Amino acid sequence: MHEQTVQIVSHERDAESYFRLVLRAPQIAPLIQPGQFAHVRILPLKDALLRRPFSIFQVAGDTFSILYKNVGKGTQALSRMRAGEELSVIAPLGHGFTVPKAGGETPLLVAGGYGMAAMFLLAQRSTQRGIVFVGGRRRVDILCEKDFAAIGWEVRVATEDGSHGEKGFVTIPLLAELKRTAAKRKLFACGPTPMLKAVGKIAEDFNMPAELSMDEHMCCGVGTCLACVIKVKAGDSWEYQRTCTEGPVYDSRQIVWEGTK
Amino acid sequence: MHEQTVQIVSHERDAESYFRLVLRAPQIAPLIQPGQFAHVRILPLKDALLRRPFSIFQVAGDTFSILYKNVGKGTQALSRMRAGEELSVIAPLGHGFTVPKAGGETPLLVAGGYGMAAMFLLAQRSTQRGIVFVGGRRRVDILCEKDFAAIGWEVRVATEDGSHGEKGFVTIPLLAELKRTAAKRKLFACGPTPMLKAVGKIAEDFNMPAELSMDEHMCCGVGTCLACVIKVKAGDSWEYQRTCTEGPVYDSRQIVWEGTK
Amino acid sequence: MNLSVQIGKLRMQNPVTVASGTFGYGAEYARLIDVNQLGAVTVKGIRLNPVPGNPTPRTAEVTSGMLNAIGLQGPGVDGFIKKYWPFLRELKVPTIINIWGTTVEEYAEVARRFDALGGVGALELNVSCPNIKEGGAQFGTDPKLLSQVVTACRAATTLPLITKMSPNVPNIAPLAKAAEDAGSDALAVTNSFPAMAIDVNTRKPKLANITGGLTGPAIKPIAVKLVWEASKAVKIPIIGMGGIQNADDAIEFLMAGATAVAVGTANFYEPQTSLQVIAGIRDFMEKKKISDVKEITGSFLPGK
Amino acid sequence: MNLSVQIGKLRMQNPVTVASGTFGYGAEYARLIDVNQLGAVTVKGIRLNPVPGNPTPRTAEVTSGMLNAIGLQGPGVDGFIKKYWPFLRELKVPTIINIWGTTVEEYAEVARRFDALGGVGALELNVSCPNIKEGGAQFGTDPKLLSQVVTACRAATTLPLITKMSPNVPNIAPLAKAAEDAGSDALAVTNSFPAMAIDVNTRKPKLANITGGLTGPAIKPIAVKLVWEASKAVKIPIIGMGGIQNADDAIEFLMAGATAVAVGTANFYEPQTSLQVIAGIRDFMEKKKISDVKEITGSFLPGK
Ligand SMILES: Cc1cc2nc3c(=O)[nH]c(=O)nc-3n(C[C@H](O)[C@H](O)[C@H](O)COP(=O)(O)OP(=O)(O)OC[C@H]3O[C@@H](n4cnc5c(N)ncnc54)[C@H](O)[C@@H]3O)c2cc1C
Ligand SMILES: Cc1cc2nc3c(=O)[nH]c(=O)nc-3n(C[C@H](O)[C@H](O)[C@H](O)COP(=O)(O)OP(=O)(O)OC[C@H]3O[C@@H](n4cnc5c(N)ncnc54)[C@H](O)[C@@H]3O)c2cc1C
Ligand SMILES: Cc1cc2nc3c(=O)[nH]c(=O)nc-3n(C[C@H](O)[C@H](O)[C@H](O)COP(=O)(O)O)c2cc1C
Ligand SMILES: Cc1cc2nc3c(=O)[nH]c(=O)nc-3n(C[C@H](O)[C@H](O)[C@H](O)COP(=O)(O)O)c2cc1C
Ligand code: FES
Ligand code: FES
Repeated sequence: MHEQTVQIVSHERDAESYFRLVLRAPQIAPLIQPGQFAHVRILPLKDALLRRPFSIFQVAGDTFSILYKNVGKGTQALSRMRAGEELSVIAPLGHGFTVPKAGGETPLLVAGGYGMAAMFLLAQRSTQRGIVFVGGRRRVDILCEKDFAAIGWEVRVATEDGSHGEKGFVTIPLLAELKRTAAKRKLFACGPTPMLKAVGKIAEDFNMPAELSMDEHMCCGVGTCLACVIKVKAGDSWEYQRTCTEGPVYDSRQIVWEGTK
Repeated sequence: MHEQTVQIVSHERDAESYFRLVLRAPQIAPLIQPGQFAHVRILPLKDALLRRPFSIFQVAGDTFSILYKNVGKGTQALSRMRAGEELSVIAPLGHGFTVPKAGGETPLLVAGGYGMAAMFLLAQRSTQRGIVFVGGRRRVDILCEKDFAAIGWEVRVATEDGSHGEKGFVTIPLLAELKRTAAKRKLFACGPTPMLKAVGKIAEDFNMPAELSMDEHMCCGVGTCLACVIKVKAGDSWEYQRTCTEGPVYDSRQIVWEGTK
Repeated sequence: MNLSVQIGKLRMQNPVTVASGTFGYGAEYARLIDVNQLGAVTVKGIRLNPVPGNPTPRTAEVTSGMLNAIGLQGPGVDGFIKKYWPFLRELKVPTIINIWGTTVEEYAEVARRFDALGGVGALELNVSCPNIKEGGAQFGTDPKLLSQVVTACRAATTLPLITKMSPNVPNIAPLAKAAEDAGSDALAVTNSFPAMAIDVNTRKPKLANITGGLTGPAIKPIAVKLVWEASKAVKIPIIGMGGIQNADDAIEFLMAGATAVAVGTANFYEPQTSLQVIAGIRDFMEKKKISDVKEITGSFLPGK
Repeated sequence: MNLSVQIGKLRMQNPVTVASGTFGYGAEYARLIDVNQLGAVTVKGIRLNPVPGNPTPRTAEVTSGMLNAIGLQGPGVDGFIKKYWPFLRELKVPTIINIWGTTVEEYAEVARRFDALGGVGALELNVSCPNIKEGGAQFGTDPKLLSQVVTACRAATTLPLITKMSPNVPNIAPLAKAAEDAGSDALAVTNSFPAMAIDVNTRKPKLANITGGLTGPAIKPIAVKLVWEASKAVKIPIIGMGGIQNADDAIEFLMAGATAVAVGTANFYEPQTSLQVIAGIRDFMEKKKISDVKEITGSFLPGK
C-alpha cells in the first residue's frame, strides 16, 4: 500500500458513460493483486472531500488502469480530467480474489456493470481459463468483451433490455451453464449487491465455492473509519468486518445477507 | 445592471502577477461608466462561494475587460481560466467617477497597484486631458503606462524601491506637481486605503476637490448585505453607506476616515 | 399542480421565500430578478429605532460558507416605513418583516407598529441573532424568555407570527414547543451559527466584531436536522433554511418537515437561486407525479 | 525551536495529535505515515465491552464535510488491550485513549482498567458522541452530569484526563468550567455536530441511523469560536479540533487558545495531513521568528 500522486497517462471514453483511465504509478503497479482497489482523490473536487474507490482493471508495466462509470459528482469531475493532470491514489488496497491455478476449479466469472473492471486482472492472472458471464441493463453496459476474447476467455452476455446477448439478468446464462455442470467449478463475482446476493444463493444451491467482491460505501479505504462494514459470520454469531480491509472479496459462505441493500 | 454568463475572449498576463481578462458581455458593455465595477463569480471555485469585485478597466464594442492582480484563492483560480471558459458577472455596479469635461478642472489621476485599472476608462472618456500619477512597490506594479501614453496622457511614476520613476510613494510626484499649482485641478484616486487617505489629506490641504474610489470587502455587491459600508458624513454626524451602491467613488470631503484600515 | 402553502393566515403562492438579511428590503434584487415570483419577500431585521450596525469587516468568506456580523444595521420602524415600505406594499407577493428588540416590550411595540401599518404579510421574531450584545440569542435559547417575547407579540398583533429559532441548543424541541404554546403561528429554522475566523498572518479576527454567524452550504446538514427535530415537536408549520443552493436542497428541508423554505447566503453569490429553486421544485413534482407541494413536507422515510 | 507542549502530565513532542475515530488504533495508518512523528496518537472510543456499532450506511459525504454515525463500534477494553495495545505500547509517542460508557460507573471502570494497564498517555472522556442513544451527548450538555463523570474518572485514575466537549450548547463556558473544577487536566474542543442528510430521490436518510455527526472543514469556524470561548473560561489546556486541513487551520486554533490540535476527517482523504501540519507549524514559527509554540496559544488580537 502506497500513497502516490500519479499522472494520467491516458483517459478514454469506453462506451457512453464508461471511461478507461490509465495512471503511471511505479510504486503501486507491481504490488497489485486481482480484486484489489485504488482509493482515488479527485483533486478538482473541492467541496466534496472523500476519496472514491475503484477496482484495479489492468496493470501494464509501471501503469495501472481503472474502468469507471460516470455516476455522480466525483466520477463526473474525474471524467473531465485530461492526460498529464494529477490524482492522488492510495493503492493497492483490500483483500482480493484467490487467483485460480491450472488444474484447480474452473473459474466462472460473473460481472454486472462496472463490476467487470475487477474481473479482467483475475482472468489475466489465472492460469486456468474459464468463462465470463456479464450482465447489464443495455448493450452499452456490457464492457470488455474484446479484452476477454483477446486473452482467450469465453464471454456470455445478458442484457435486461435484450439489446445484446440473452434477455434478462446475468444469472440466466449462468444458471444454464451450471445446470450443465457445477462440479469442479468456482464462482467469482463483482457487481451490484442484489446480483452478488443472487450469485451467493446460486453457489449455495449448487453447493459450490464463490468469492464475491462487495460494494459498500467507503470513507478512509484503509480500515480506520469503520464506514464500510458488512456482517460476516463469526462462530454462531456475526461480526462487522471492513470491506476495505478484510474485503472487498469474501467467500460467499461467510456473508450474512440480512441488512444488505 | 445585469447578471450575465459571459465568455472569456482573451486572458493574458500583463506583468508578473497581473492579468488582463477580456469578457464578451453585450448587455453590460454599453452601460459601463468609469469607476464602476463588475462582480465576478469564478465558477471553478467551489468551496469559496462569494463573488469578487473588479473595476472595469476597458470597454470595447460588446466586450469589457478587467486588470487584476493574483492575490488569493479567487484570483488564483481565475488566473488559470482560459479563453472560451465562462464566468458569471453582475455589472455594471456602483456609483463611478464624475467624468471630467473639456474646460473644467484638469484631472489628476492617482493610482496605486491595481487601482490603475479603474483609471483608464476615466481618462479615455474624459474630454479634458490630465496627468496620471502611478505608484507601486516595484517596477512590475506600475501598470498601463503605455495604455495611457496611447491616449495622450502624461504618466508620472513612483516606486517604493526606486526601480522605476521616483523613489517613494506616489504622493511625492503628486505633491511636487500641486506645489507648482493646485488651482483648477481635481484629484481622482483609486488604490489601497492608506493611499486614499493620503490623497484625501492632500486635497484638504490644498483645498481642492477629490473623488476617491474606496476599497472595502464586498459580499453581495448590490446593496443587500451591508458588508461593504464606510462612515460618511451626514449632517453633524455620520452614517454607514454601502460602497457597492452609494460608492465606491466618494467626494473625499464626505469620508470619515476614523475606523478605516 | 399546487405549490401554494399556508404559514398561519399567510398564503404563499409557492413555498420559497428569502432569508432575512440576505435580500435587503426587496428593491435591490428587483433589478436582477422578478421578485413577484417569490412566495414572499422577507426583509432585514428591524427594531424600533435606527441601528448603525458593527464596524467593518462585517463579513468573511469561509469554507463553503461565510461569517457575518452586520450588527443588524437598519433604519428603525419609521425609516423602514418611509424608505422601503412604498416599494414592498406594491408587490404582488407578501412581505415578511423580521423584527427584534432588546426588551420584551420593544418586540411588542415593533409588532404593534407593523400591525397598525396594515398590509404586512407576517412578522418574523428574530430571537436568535448571534451578533448583538443584547436582544440577541439569549431570547432564543431560554424557553421562558422565548415564551415571554412570543406572548407579548401575540398580544400586540393579529399578524401571523414566525419565531426564528436559535441553532445552538442541545435540544430544539422545548424551545419550539415554547414558541408554539405562546401563540407563534410558525417557526423559522434556523438562524446562523456563532462562529469566528482568525487571519493567522495578522493574528486579527476576520470580523471586527470577532465573532459572527456562519451561514451557507456548510451548515445545511445541521439545519436539516434541526428542522426535523422541531417538526416532531410542534404542529405549526416550519420555514426551513440554512445553506439552500438549489431545488434538491430545498426539497431536503421540505422532506425533513418544513412547509416552506428560505434562500439565504446563496442570494449573494447567485441572485437567481430562489427562482431556480421554485422552478426545480416544480420539475421535481412533475417527475415524481406529486400534485401538491404539501405532500413533500415531512415525507422522508426514517424507517429503513 | 520548541514544539513540545504539556497536556497535564502528558508531554507531546509537538502540538499535533489525531482525532479519535479518524485514525483507527494507530496501526492502520502506520503503513502510510510515520506515526512516531505525531505529538500523540488518539484512538477510537472504547467502552468496557465490545460494541457492534450501527448498521450501514454509516457515513455520507456532504458539502465540505461528512456525516458519520459509526455508533462507536469497538472491541471493548479487553479486546483493545489484546489486539491493539501491543502495537501502540511500542510506539515512541504516547497514546491517548478515548473512553466512554453509558453510566458514570462505567466511565470510571474503564478509566480504572486503563490506569492499571500502565503506559497509557492520557484518557479522553467522550461525553459528546451524538450517535448513540445512551452515554452520548447528554453527559456533555449538562454541567452536573459532566461533573459527575469527570469526578468519578478522576477518582479512578491518575492519568491525565481530557474531557471532550459537546459543541451544541448555547454557552460552552459553564461546561468547560465544570470539567475543570471536577479535575479534568485538559479539554478537547470539539466533537462532531448533530446533523442529517436526506436523499431526495429515494426519500431515505443518507445514514441508516438517520442522524449523525458533521465533521470536516464545514465546522471549523464554529469550532474555533468554541475553543476561544472555552479558553477564556478555564486555565487548563485545550486540544482544538474541527475541520483542520493544513497548518494555517491548526495555527488558527492555537491562536484562538488551543495548546494542541487534532487532525480528524482530513486523515480520511489525506493521510499525510497531520505530518504536513507539523511541518507547516514549524515553517510558520521560523518565518515569524517564534521560538516556542506555546507563544502562539491564545495570541490572536481581539482588539482592533
Ligand atoms: C471496492 C469498490 C470497487 C469499485 N470499483 C469500481 C469500478 O471499478 N468502476 C466503477 O465505475 N465504480 C466502482 N466502484 C463504485 C465507485 O466507487 C462509485 O461509483 C463512486 O464512488 C461514485 O462516486 P461519485 O462521486 O461519482 O458519486 P456520488 O454519488 O456523487 O458519490 C457520493 C458518495 O457516495 C459514494 N458512492 C456512491 N456510489 C458508490 C458505490 N457504488 N460504491 C461505493 N461508494 C459509492 C462516493 O464514494 C461518495 O463518497 C467501486 C466501489 C467499491 C466499494
Ligand atoms: C470596488 C472594488 C474594485 C476592485 N478592483 C480591482 C481591480 O480592478 N483589480 C484587482 O486586481 N483587484 C480589484 N479589487 C480587489 C479584488 O476584489 C480582490 O483582490 C479580490 O477580491 C481578491 O480575491 P481572492 O479570492 O483572490 O483573495 P482572497 O484573499 O482569497 O479573498 C478572500 C475574500 O476577501 C475578499 N477580498 C480580498 N482582498 C480584497 C480586496 N482588496 N478588496 C475587496 N475584497 C477583497 C475577497 O473578495 C474574498 O471574499 C477591487 C475591489 C473592490 C472593492
Ligand atoms: C449577511 C446576513 C445578514 C443576516 N441578517 C439577518 C437578520 O437581520 N435577521 C435574521 O433573523 N436573520 C438574519 N440572517 C440569517 C439568515 O436569515 C438565515 O437564517 C441564515 O443566513 C441561514 O440561511 P443561509 O445559510 O441560506 O444563509 C442574516 C444572514 C446573513 C448571511
Ligand atoms: C468517522 C468518525 C468517527 C469518530 N469517532 C469518534 C469517537 O469514537 N470518539 C470521539 O470522541 N470522537 C469521535 N469522532 C469525532 C472526532 O474525534 C472529532 O472530534 C471530529 O471529527 C471533529 O474533527 P474533524 O472535523 O477534524 O474531523 C469521530 C469522527 C468521525 C468523522
Ligand atoms: S472505508 Fe474506512 S474502514 Fe473501510
Ligand atoms: S456588498 Fe453587500 S451591501 Fe455592499
